[in-house]
Amino acid sequence: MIQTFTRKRIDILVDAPLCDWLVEHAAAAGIVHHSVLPVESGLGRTGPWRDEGFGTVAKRMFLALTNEDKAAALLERIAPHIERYGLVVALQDVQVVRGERF
Amino acid sequence: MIQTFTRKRIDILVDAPLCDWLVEHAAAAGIVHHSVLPVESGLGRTGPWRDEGFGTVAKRMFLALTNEDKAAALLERIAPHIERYGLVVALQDVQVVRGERF
Amino acid sequence: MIQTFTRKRIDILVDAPLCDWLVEHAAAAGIVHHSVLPVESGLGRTGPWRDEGFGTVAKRMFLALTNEDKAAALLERIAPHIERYGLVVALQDVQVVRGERF
Amino acid sequence: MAAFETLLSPVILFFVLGALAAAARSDLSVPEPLAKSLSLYLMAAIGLKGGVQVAQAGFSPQLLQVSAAGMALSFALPLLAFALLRTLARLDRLNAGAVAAHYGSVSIVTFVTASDALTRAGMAPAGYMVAVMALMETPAVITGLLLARGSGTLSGGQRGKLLREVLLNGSVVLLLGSFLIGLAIGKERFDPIAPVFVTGFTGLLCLFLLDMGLIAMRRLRESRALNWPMVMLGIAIPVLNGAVGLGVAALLGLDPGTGAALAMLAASASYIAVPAAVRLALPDADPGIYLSMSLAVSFPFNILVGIPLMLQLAPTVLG
Amino acid sequence: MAAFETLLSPVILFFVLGALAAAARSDLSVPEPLAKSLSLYLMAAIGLKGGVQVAQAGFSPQLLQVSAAGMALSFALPLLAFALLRTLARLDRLNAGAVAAHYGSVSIVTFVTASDALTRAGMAPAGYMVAVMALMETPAVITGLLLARGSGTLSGGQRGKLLREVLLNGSVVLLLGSFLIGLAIGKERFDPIAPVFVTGFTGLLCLFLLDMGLIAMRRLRESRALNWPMVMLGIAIPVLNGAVGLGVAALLGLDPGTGAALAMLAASASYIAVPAAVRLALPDADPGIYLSMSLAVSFPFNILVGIPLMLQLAPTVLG
Amino acid sequence: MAAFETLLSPVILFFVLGALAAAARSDLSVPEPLAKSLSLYLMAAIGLKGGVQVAQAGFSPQLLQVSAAGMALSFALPLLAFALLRTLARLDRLNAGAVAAHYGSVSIVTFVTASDALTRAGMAPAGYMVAVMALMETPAVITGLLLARGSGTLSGGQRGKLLREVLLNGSVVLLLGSFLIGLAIGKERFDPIAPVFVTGFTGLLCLFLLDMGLIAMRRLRESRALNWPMVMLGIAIPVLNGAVGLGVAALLGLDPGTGAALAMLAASASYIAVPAAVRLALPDADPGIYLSMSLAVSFPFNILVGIPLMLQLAPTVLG
Ligand SMILES: Nc1ncnc2c1ncn2[C@@H]1O[C@H](COP(=O)(O)O)[C@@H](O)[C@H]1O
Ligand SMILES: Nc1ncnc2c1ncn2[C@@H]1O[C@H](COP(=O)(O)O)[C@@H](O)[C@H]1O
Ligand SMILES: Nc1ncnc2c1ncn2[C@@H]1O[C@H](COP(=O)(O)O)[C@@H](O)[C@H]1O
Ligand code: NA
Ligand code: NA
Ligand code: NA
Repeated sequence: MIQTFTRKRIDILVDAPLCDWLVEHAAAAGIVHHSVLPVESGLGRTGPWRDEGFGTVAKRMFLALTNEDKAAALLERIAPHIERYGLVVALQDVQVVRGERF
Repeated sequence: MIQTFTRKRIDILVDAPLCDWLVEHAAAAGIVHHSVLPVESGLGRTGPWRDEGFGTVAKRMFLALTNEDKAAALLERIAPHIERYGLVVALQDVQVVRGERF
Repeated sequence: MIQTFTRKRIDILVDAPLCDWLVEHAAAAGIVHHSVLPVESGLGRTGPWRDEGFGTVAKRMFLALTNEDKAAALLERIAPHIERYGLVVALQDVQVVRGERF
Repeated sequence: MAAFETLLSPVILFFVLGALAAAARSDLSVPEPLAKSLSLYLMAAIGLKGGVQVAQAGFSPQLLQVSAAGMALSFALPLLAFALLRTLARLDRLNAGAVAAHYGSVSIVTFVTASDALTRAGMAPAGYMVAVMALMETPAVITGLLLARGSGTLSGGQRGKLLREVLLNGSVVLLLGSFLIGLAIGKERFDPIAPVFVTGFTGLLCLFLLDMGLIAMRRLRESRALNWPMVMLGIAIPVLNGAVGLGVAALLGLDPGTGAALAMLAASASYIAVPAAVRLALPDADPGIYLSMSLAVSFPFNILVGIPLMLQLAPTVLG
Repeated sequence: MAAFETLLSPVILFFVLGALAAAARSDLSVPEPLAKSLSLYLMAAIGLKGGVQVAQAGFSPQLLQVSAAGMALSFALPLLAFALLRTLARLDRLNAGAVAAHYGSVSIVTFVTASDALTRAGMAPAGYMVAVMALMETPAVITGLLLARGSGTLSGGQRGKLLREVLLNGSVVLLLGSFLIGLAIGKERFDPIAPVFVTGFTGLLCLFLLDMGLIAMRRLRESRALNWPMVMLGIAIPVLNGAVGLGVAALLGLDPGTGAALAMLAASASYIAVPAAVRLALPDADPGIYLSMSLAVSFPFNILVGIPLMLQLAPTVLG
Repeated sequence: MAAFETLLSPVILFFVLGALAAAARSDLSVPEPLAKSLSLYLMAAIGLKGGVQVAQAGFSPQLLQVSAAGMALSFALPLLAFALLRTLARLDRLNAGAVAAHYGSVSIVTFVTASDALTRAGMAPAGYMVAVMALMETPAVITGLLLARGSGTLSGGQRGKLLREVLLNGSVVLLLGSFLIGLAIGKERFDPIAPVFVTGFTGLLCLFLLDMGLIAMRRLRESRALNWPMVMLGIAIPVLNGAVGLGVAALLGLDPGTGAALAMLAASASYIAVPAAVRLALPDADPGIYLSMSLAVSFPFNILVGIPLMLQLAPTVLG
């Protein structure tokens, strides 16, 4: 079987207007590559929301595959803001091909 | 490094008209917070589908981070319906920050 | 608790025009069922992109739950193309219900 | 010939173009938000036009008669469909009830296309038919459900939810709401918005039917649920329902245009509002069956054969 | 009566329809890309029309006066709102500043609806008011931020980013850009595009306000952040700001239409551009508060009460 | 002066507005579904108009001649581009072939903008040019592929898939389909849909070009693949191809409007249909190169310089 490497998958749910802010922090933590997925609706402590164009702050799912150190660095950087910015952060082990890329 | 907690990530692919039904079951299992992502197309035993506005039952991805007990409770609740409602359920371990939230 | 089975979750970020190509390879590896999620934007070695309708090659997230053998078979098949086609591949363990389906 | 005339209208030709493109596996496609936007637009437009027409023509007792007849048809027609589906297509109770709900309800696009064709043929239906259509959308769901599950199987909570889904369904609200707005504003205040809702109507309908052609044909090609008896019934039920509708129109003494519109409502099958309601209320029924029958068989049949036929029949039967 | 007239316009009735549908929990909804597309369209249309009007009427020194007054209002009005929010609603500094920014800025849809009503009442505002609106969009954000955080707390990089966000905000660019295009092309070259940007305007505005009714009412229903003092201030601040705006208009000797437009700009609160800027600049402030107040309280109040009132007052005060 | 006239048209000014907004890093953006919807609309509209014009003017033998010439150009022009890209930009075989395919094919928006400008200058191109454009879209892909990979390297399955992609490409199907519909319905049946497809055309084109300005400039700013030789060739190839096109038009004795349209088709480079086909057929080629050259360099050049130039040249060369 083809060789795989264990890396980290980091999913962060973030308000769309704060997405650039997160991307900058990720880059500062060494995570330059990422993808952003749309999110349609949700329910949290601040109530329900739905991406209707206006009247809500829409959300995005930031997704990056990276190595353990960089993931930890990103977490460290955003930790003070998680609560107040309403971030939802999930970290997982993941197998990738071409481990040197991440 | 910042402290993380092991929790469950539960992804459920569900028909859009049944999404509210799922949300209610999740809430009944103690999972009040969730996000819903759009899905564009897919292929299953019932053939291919594509979200074209009409003529198919569109699908959504329900996503919740929660603890093991609540995840088990939700699975227990929806188990009898998985087959007939065409649900696709995936459960994973995940590291979260601020474990008390989940 | 309801019985679950360990399977593989495979996420592949792929250029939209190559999505059919990937689906065919997946089918050839025995993975006939899958879902495709939209992706909005991203940043990689080839620079930033954004799904604006024109002027970029949009991307999709191919997602399949399957067993270890089929996942390995798919990886084997696409391995020679990962670099040049700009694929991003992530493999994870996942718990599913009704293991015989995957 | 009026029938051939209809087929040469740009609206129909765009439907055919979409169907051919899908049949040839072209990658032509209409963005989903455009399709949804066009359908909102069409509903607002026909609601407004109907309301303005009633505001001009004044209320007629016929409005109430036809509304009652329409709702009765919507309640009753699923029974006929159910019987045929059970016996001829050998569908189980559940799926037969689910399909029957679709045939009792109506297809807004079929109505709009029929109205367009009738108007061009000099038989414009009465303005209030829009309200009748809105009233016919949902009673069939109730009958279909009772047929599928037997009465009394719904919990109170489910019943409430279903009733809300049925009464406050987006298309019912938009159709009736726009109708009432048209009624309230009348012709003069309608004029400033008429360029969008009247002048642009047929052109935008072309784009919508292009999409419907694509979607209907893709559904037909990809459907794994259809078999020949279902395809046959997908043609037979609209013919029967249309005949019943025409009979009711004759009994009510409707003019050819209004009667033909009522008959086409009876003949048409829902493929937008009802599938969503049925997926929720009867999640165990197979969407592959009801969607394919109504969208991939009956809808094209009504557009390409039903409407031209009705244009021929109505003046004779109701003239 | 002009006020009642306004409420019977289709534009307002579609807003009411949307609000009622959402209140009844109908599943009616407008696809998000349609809502965004309509808002782009409205901005391009009013920008162009304003520019063409100024090209026809010629520059007047008033344009500069009113622009300066508009910007001064945008800078100053948050101070009033801030004081009221701190004292009466007992909001903390941060949230009071965030909310105040919204009330100093403007709502494009309120302006458009007011212009439409004023024009129909024979009091069309001057074309340059579009440019004034664009200029009023963002100064309030600066004041609101300074109120929320005190001066000197922004790093250089943040300040640059905020300034870019504020000056190059999409709606400012599109409004001013379309205004300049209208100015450059003049009436004659505008004619070929007038069917889209003028003839279609009111009809498309109906669809947009249908959506705004849905969104505003859903926000109101789902809001967990609102309390009574906030709701009261969501009405009081527009009234006060509108009065200040009317006073300034009187001081400048504006005609009733132009003055009413300036006053409605003062009365209106942003719920599109400013929330995005504030979420970025003050991420610790609660979006639930500022979105609910401006969108779910002040916006409907302005549409349903503010504009009809202004139609009555303006001719008296400025006549 | 006709050239300056062109630049002052609202269509071009909206393109410039978009480009400036993107250059200044404004967050202005057009929702992706609107962009796709507008492009469908433009294709249906020009197809219909072309077909109706041919239905009125009758078939001319010229139609066949120009179609043959157009397809020959599409097949042949990639050879010229390939040679230049290999020698001057030192691109490898693969990428040179990929880029060459784009320059042999056509840009629908460039054609539409050129037709609009030609029509306003009193030199409306023949209606059949829409069909010619559709025929020119895809032959270049075949040449480009053969250049990139050498013949015989395609498996049978790949060849079939490519041919389908090329012949049944959505834009080809919609353009030719609408053309045939226009031909079939003729002027009279076109009238009811003309408000959408003719009256609204230029206004909607403005919105589309606003988006194209944004996208082209963002691509230019963010491109990491472009270097100076590529930028130069992005200007030189359109100039050369346009000259070849003009020569062919002169040989065929075309009128200035039709000839200028053919030349602009030759000069234009695809950035919608061909990139998708090439990504599939030549996945190893770098999309950064071909997208940036055609969209960020040649497209703006053709819009801002090529079309005004052609308006000057065509009457002289073909007059
Ligand atoms: N446990 C969770 N799982 C998935 N999504 C969540 C979870 N908690 C919050 N979210 C998402 O984050 C958004 C904001 O959460 P909150 O800040 O708690 O209002 C919610 O609306 C959801 O979309
Ligand atoms: N193994 C799988 N992995 C990912 N998605 C799946 C899988 N199986 C089914 N799906 C999704 O679920 C939908 C319905 O599946 P089915 O009920 O089998 O037709 C499919 O169209 C896919 O979108
Ligand atoms: N490490 C990563 N994590 C998440 N997405 C990635 C990663 N690397 C690349 N991508 C995505 O893949 C796209 C193409 O990557 P590349 O081929 O490196 O330009 C990027 O624009 C991202 O959307
Ligand atoms: Na029916
Ligand atoms: Na204000
Ligand atoms: Na070309």
